[in-house]
Amino acid sequence: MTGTRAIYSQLVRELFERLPHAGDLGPGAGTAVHGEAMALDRGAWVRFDARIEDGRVVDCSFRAWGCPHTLAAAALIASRLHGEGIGNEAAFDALRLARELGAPAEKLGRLLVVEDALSGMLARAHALQ
Amino acid sequence: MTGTRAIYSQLVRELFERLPHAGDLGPGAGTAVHGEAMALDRGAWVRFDARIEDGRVVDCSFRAWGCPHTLAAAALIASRLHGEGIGNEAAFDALRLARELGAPAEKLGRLLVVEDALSGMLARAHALQ
Amino acid sequence: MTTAAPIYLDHAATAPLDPQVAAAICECLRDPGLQGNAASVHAPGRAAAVRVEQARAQVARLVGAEPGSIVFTSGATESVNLAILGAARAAGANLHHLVTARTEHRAALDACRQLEREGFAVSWLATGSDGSADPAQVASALRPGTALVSLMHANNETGVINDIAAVGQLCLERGVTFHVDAAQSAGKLPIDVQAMNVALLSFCAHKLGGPKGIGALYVRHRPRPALQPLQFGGGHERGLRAGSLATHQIVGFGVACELALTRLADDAARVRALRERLWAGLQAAAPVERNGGTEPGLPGILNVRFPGIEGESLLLSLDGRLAASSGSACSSASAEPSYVLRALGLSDLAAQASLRLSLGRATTGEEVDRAAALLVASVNRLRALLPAGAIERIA
Amino acid sequence: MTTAAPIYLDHAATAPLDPQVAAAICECLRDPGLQGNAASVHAPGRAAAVRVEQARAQVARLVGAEPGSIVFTSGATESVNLAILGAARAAGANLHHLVTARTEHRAALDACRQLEREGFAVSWLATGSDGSADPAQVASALRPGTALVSLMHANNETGVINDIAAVGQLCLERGVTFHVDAAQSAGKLPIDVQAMNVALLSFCAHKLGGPKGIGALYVRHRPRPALQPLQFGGGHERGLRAGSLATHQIVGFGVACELALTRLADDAARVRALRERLWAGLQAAAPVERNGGTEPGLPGILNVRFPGIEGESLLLSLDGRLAASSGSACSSASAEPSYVLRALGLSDLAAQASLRLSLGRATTGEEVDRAAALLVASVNRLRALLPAGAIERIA
Ligand SMILES: Cc1ncc(COP(=O)(O)O)c(C=O)c1O
Ligand SMILES: Cc1ncc(COP(=O)(O)O)c(C=O)c1O
Repeated sequence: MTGTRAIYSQLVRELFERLPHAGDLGPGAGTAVHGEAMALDRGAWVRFDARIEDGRVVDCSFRAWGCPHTLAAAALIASRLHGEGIGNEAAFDALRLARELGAPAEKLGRLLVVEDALSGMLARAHALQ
Repeated sequence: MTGTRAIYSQLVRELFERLPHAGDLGPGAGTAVHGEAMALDRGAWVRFDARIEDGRVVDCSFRAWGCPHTLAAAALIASRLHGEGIGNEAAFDALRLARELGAPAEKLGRLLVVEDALSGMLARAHALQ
Repeated sequence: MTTAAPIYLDHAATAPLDPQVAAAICECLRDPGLQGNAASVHAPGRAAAVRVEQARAQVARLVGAEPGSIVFTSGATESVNLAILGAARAAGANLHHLVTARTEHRAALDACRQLEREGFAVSWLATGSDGSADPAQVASALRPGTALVSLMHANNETGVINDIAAVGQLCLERGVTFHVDAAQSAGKLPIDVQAMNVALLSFCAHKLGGPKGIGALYVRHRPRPALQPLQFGGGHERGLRAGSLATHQIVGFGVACELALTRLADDAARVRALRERLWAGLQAAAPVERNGGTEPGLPGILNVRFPGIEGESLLLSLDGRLAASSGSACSSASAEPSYVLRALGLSDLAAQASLRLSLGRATTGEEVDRAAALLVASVNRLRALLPAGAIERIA
Repeated sequence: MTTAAPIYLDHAATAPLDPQVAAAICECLRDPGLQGNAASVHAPGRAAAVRVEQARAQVARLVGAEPGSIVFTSGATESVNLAILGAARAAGANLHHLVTARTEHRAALDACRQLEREGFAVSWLATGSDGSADPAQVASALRPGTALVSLMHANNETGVINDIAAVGQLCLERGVTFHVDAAQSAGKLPIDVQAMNVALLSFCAHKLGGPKGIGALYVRHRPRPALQPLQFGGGHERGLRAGSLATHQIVGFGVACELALTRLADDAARVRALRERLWAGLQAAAPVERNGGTEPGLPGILNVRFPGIEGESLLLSLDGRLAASSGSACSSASAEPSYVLRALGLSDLAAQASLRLSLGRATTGEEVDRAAALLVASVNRLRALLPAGAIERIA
């Protein structure tokens, strides 16, 4: 087992410390959508929940099991989506996440799980339009 | 090269420090005899000189090239012979010297050179009787 | 930001230097009379050699050996390699078989793998679900061509103890050389190489309060196992280990062994009690499981499993406040799930949900209580954000 | 009885620890934040790793290397063995030949002899009467199957320097791995592994004011020579050298290298001048000869021969007052005449009449004058009791 020698970037450390938007959606208006992806063998399990109203993400939250990069990536996405218009969301693919978080290459597999959960939720959100 | 790890006995250190009877015989009465043995390959070269009067060793000295055990053995013998009656000399063979001086086994070859030089001198002394 | 020093519960990776040992090393480093090479015949060399030999006697006493049977090395890794590679390579032409267990330290595993590349056959024993190697299994693995049996005394991840005396008896009867990796147990458990019929025993200073970078291999006198050295170059250490001796390191090792022997029983009782207090405190983070059984085991090791928790995230949660290991620090270059926990029957996920907490002489009750509180809080925080069903799936 | 500390002129066996290095080591040993294992991910582990990497950069700079090409070992003996055994054993199936010289240190000689036992062929070059290996001879010893050329930079007994850059160029052209034993020269002579085209370079801390028990092997990045490790067990040091890193030892090594590099030119000039002052003082014991020529050579080594003198008796005469070596301290288990001096053409007797006086940074002019006076008195005393003709026969 043992941890990796990866030094976590400042951004990962900050996000991990606070983990904004972790847990469940608060009560509120709009239509709830979610997306979930799980790859236990790769070491990640992520679920996003959002509430959509008038084509905007009015609330967003995540739940996750995984390493600090996985949790930080999920928190980063949930924070960015909040208040965003559907169709305007930035492209949160695994490579971009890895770059932004300064994650080492061996974490890509897990960040793909984050990407998958997000794609699933966004697909449902788009379907609402 | 390098020295040996032998720890010198107290007796060897004392004899080596003073080297009693080293050098030449003083002026005096009696008949001069000597004995010399050299084995450069074994690391020793020893010469004893003595003056014999009325069957006694009235003076004795040595010259030597060799390790501390060799020099100490020669000095020990010269001291003991001094004043001794010919025929009464203790048996100074190499094994006895090694025991008395606490010399390690690998020094026996050199102590044999000391023994040889002594025997040579004593043979001449006996011949005088 | 946490500014207080973290609670150190990683003594199995390396123990902090005992202050008495630090004092002895620094005195030695600064003594103008001890700067010589212990191999030199002059006064400063002999003074260094005297200190080396005093320390050799202290080190030997810890394991019930004669001073002349101790060979100084750079650590347990070197000792283990010298024993395993050395004994195998020096063994007769028709002795091409070794017996070891799958839960050994990487030093032993990798040395045995190297021997496989050199043409040796290795019997890799599976341990029982309690984590220990069964002497009966060792017995049935022995062949006429067996050169060596190598087993650890206590496991570095779980603290599980092997029955060394039983295997020693067996090897004695069968005339097989027996090597024991005692890196974790030396100074923690009583060791008597004679009574245990051990031919070769490896240990090091830094696990028992001594300095890093110095270890020892006990090499029995009679019968003396043949060993091919790992490094050559002059007659140091009975021809088994060339290289100038590090006087200060050896002096520190000696003092550490002497302290460890004096305090062994007291330390063991104290540390064991603290470990149980920690375990009790962790119940507030239930579900929590103990890996590697309870007793007997090394007094200082508690390996626990928190279902639903990912190890790396737990470690980062604790970062700067609690220093522990999600495995053996010696293999932390890799992030693979522990093969030791896997051998106990744990899944990859369960292994990754595990944490090794290792206590030592310096550990206090107050630290243990704070550590438990920290762990409970971190586990609860991480569990609060799990997707539904994760605790059940990841255990 | 002499009570004053002896004059230490045995720096080539081991140099006294520089006080700044001692301070750095002791600070490190006592820092609660640096007690972790540098392989651990937690804060105390990372703090140790940071210090290790700082030191690696200091050590690398001394020889003009990148930090990532330095592998820490337990000393020069291990580095030399890792280079020679490691490169030969990892070489291709049809690379079974090595080139080295007869005047190498025992570490290199014995490693090469071990390889002969393993089936390698070794070309043992004779050195010229000046004691150095001739690059042209190296060139003609190379074969299509040559796996390695191993030569020392400066000889530990005579201080004679080999033309490393010339041999490096040769090995580059012929695509042969080149190892240099720089245990005596590191910190004393400028070294640039890149400019010298060296693939592997061994050195250690204790010859240059650092602690005993720590050394380094420079392993070139491109092309990277293949090496089989001596000890296995986890991924430390780029997989080349398993075992927990000794933080305090490495920190001390780093400081020592930094000091040595800063002071290299000044130290060399000062020490060289002191050595010539010593040589001038010894003329009062004429006949006295200098072994190994004059220049160029290591600044600190003066190997002298006193015809008619037996080495062991000379050493005991000086005992407690002057610490010097009648040869390499590293091989003092044996009392055989130096093979290095024999290779210079000296007889056994002449070799036994020789003494290595080695000076270092801590040596003072007053010490040198006292040492000369002591030596002259001792030589004269021993000569006074020689049998007639001995001075002529033993020279
Ligand atoms: C059981 C065991 N053997 C060997 C070692 C290797 O010790 P070192 O890294 O000090 O050489 C360790 C250290 O983790 C260990 O726990
Ligand atoms: C040229 C040379 N190589 C290698 C060594 C071995 O160094 P250590 O004993 O510190 O391992 C020495 C030490 O005497 C040396 O002088």
